[in-house]
Amino acid sequence: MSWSRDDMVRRAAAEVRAGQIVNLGIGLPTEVANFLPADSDVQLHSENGLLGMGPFPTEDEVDPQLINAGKQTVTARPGASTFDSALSFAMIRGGHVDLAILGGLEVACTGDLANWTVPGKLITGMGGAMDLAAGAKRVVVLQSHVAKDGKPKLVAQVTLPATALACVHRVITELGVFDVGGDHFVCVERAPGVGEDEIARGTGAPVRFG
Amino acid sequence: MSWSRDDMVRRAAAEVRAGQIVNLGIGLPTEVANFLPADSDVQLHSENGLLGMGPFPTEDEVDPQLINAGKQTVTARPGASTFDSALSFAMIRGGHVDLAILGGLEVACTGDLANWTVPGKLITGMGGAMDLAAGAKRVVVLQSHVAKDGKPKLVAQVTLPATALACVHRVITELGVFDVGGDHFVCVERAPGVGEDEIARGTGAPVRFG
Amino acid sequence: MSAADGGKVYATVDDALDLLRDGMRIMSGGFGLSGNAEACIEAIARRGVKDLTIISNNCGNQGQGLAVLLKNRQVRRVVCSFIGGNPDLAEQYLDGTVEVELNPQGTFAERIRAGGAGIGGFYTPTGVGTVVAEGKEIRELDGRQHVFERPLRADLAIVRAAVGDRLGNLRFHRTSRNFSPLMAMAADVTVAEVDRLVEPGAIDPDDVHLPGLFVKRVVEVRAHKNVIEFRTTRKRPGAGER
Amino acid sequence: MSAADGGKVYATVDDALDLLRDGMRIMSGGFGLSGNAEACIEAIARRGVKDLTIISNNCGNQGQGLAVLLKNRQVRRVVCSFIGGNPDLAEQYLDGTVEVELNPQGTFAERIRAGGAGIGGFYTPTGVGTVVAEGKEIRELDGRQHVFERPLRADLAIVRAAVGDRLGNLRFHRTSRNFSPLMAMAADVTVAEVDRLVEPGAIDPDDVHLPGLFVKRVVEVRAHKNVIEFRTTRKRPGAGER
Repeated sequence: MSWSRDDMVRRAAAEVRAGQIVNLGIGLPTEVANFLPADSDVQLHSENGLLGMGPFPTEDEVDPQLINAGKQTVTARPGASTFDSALSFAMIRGGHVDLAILGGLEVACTGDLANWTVPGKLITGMGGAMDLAAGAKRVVVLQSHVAKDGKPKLVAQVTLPATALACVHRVITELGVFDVGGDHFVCVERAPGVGEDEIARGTGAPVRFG
Repeated sequence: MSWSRDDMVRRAAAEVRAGQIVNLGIGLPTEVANFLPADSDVQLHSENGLLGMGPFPTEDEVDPQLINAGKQTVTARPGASTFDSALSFAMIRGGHVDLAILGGLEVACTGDLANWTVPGKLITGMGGAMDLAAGAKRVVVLQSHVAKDGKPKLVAQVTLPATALACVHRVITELGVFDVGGDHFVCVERAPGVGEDEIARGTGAPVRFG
Repeated sequence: MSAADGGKVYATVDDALDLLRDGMRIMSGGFGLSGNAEACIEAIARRGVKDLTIISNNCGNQGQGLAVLLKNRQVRRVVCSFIGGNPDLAEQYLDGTVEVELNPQGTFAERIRAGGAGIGGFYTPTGVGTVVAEGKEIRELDGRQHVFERPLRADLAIVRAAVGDRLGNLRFHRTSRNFSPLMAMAADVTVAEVDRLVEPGAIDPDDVHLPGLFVKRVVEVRAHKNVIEFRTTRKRPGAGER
Repeated sequence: MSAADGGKVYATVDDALDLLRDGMRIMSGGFGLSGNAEACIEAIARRGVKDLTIISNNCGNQGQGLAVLLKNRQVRRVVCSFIGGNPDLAEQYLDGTVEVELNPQGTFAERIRAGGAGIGGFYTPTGVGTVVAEGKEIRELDGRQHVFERPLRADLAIVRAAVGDRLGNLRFHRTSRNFSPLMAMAADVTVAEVDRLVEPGAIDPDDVHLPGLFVKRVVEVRAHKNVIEFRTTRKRPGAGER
């Protein structure tokens, strides 16, 4: 039985180490915050200019000028700081963000990532995705193992426009946890009841099982 | 009769226009501040990270952590701001400083400036001189017309190591006020009693009198 | 206090924006609809100047903010990083009436900073191996590939700040700072609309976010819509933590 | 509160600087003797580590500050912008025991910022036609000559701040900010000595000068010499204005 969405998010939360600076991408990765201990000394970075992001506000805490990169209202934890976008991306590009957990469309076993656009679909722009993928010290991708049409999303080479090359360290899908290995993926964890065959069938690159 | 030091400084102060952002070099140029009206809306920029520099402090106002680029204790006027050195030099390099009044060793009629080092003498470093010379929107040099040995300091080509090329707009000496003209200087003002001959003799480049 | 007295304070945004003209390059601070110079944007819409180049992380959203200028067909070109949730821009981009130049957000911020700081260009690892690098110089530095990026400048920047003094010193509130200080550095003229106008000295020198020399015109604008794109909330603590 | 609890707060500068080793590249904030991390400098002198590269606008002055490390013969190389008024450095530079690399001050600041911001290099008009440009690439951009400059990084940065919290968030006092925030960004480890240590939240998010992620170790140091190089004063107003 493969992991549920919540299982995946919980597994992604387990990637976070004490004291780390973590950036959570828009969408599913944002939910990782819900699975961090309330007294965690992890600090969440939001690339629109906030370090020490807290949970969503209560109704009376809502501040229209305190938002995350997904434009959702958020709060600032004690010890938070605000800053301009040049400094915010200096943090990312300069390697000061320990971990970015991002969504993905395709991840290659070389670490190449495609997650910002699909040719033929309405273009939305890369926002901060390319900076995060290229700049974070460690990049973990949280995505489904295969596309809706069954096409593998863990591949030998990305077919969609790249976000950054050789940037991904680990991919978490509903089937398990996979590290990039150059010309293959290494399956470091399988979801309960998921067989090696099922993984191999759904993956567009060789998979080694550790 | 040529100008006194004070006359020269006063003449340099007349270069300052209302509302300008002005940086005064170390030494004689620093004294220009004494000749600006007390209610002036001019703002003095000190490259160590202060805009809106005020006069020297009274004894009880002295703050060891509030200094100018010459490491003298100063004050901050109402509306002053402090900032880091990257932003301070972004102001200079980015053309946000309207006027720099600097000391000089040699100025060429091409606008080239030498004011930071003399070969064979103890090296002190350029500090912010190269940035100010290259970055300020207008550069006025305040210096003696000739060196102690009588050698002209307004020249056709600088012989000392350059601070920046084609950067000086105007030179103020004890003999008068001179604009750079490419292959000549233009004397726009003579100190009282100073003749054209005296200026021509003391200048190492052609001088036109306006 | 007005332009007439040689100062920076203007009575209305329309006065402060008397310099608007067709074809201008305008930088606009804010992230999505948050922290926008709302009154300035409305004034630009009122004036109806055309063929504008808008340099802004987004170009409005959901038909609001800068998207009003798109609806009015005042925009020719948008330089930005993200255009999702902006049907007006999508439509005009697809029908070819508006050009869009997409930048990685960090590259976008750094290009604007470079424009304001007199930096002629810089190398960044962001964008290597992507469409962003197409046609640009690639250079290996310290064993890593970098893309060469050029500065961005504008004729005008419009920003919103929480507090401003008569000398143009600004403080921003929370995440509304974003691109605004950088844009103020990179534009020939910056107009700041401030929630509260104060006298010089009311902001301690150490508390200034953007020194006044970067701001040419200041207008007090007390009321803002403060549009929220996604109002996400949690229950009060005790009533079940999020 | 100590390193042992996984936090950033150390009891003494000696504890915080347990990572010192010969040959280190050390950035030191401050302008002349103002705003120096005095206690950290003393601790480096006590430890006696050698062959240091000091990256600092000056390298002490008048026998004080970082000049103590020069007196101790702990320094092999200095990267700086100004060395006037520093007889120790002049002497060791002339006798060839210390290398000196001079940078225009703005280029120096920008190189450090680039080091912290992941910028591989940048072009600046400062230094064109001077000794600074010798051996460096010159490139014309927008009709103006520029010099190519590379980032500066260090193993360790030592900075002094007025206030710091347990997460490393810092506030600086007046002109003591100078290079310190940039250096904190550009070093593998930054040790901040703070006049006053406070709890997280005591500094409002909008009032933080340097976000805590750039600071790995914090020590409260209440007493500083606060050396003044040129104590210039005026008479009290009324007793004759300067």
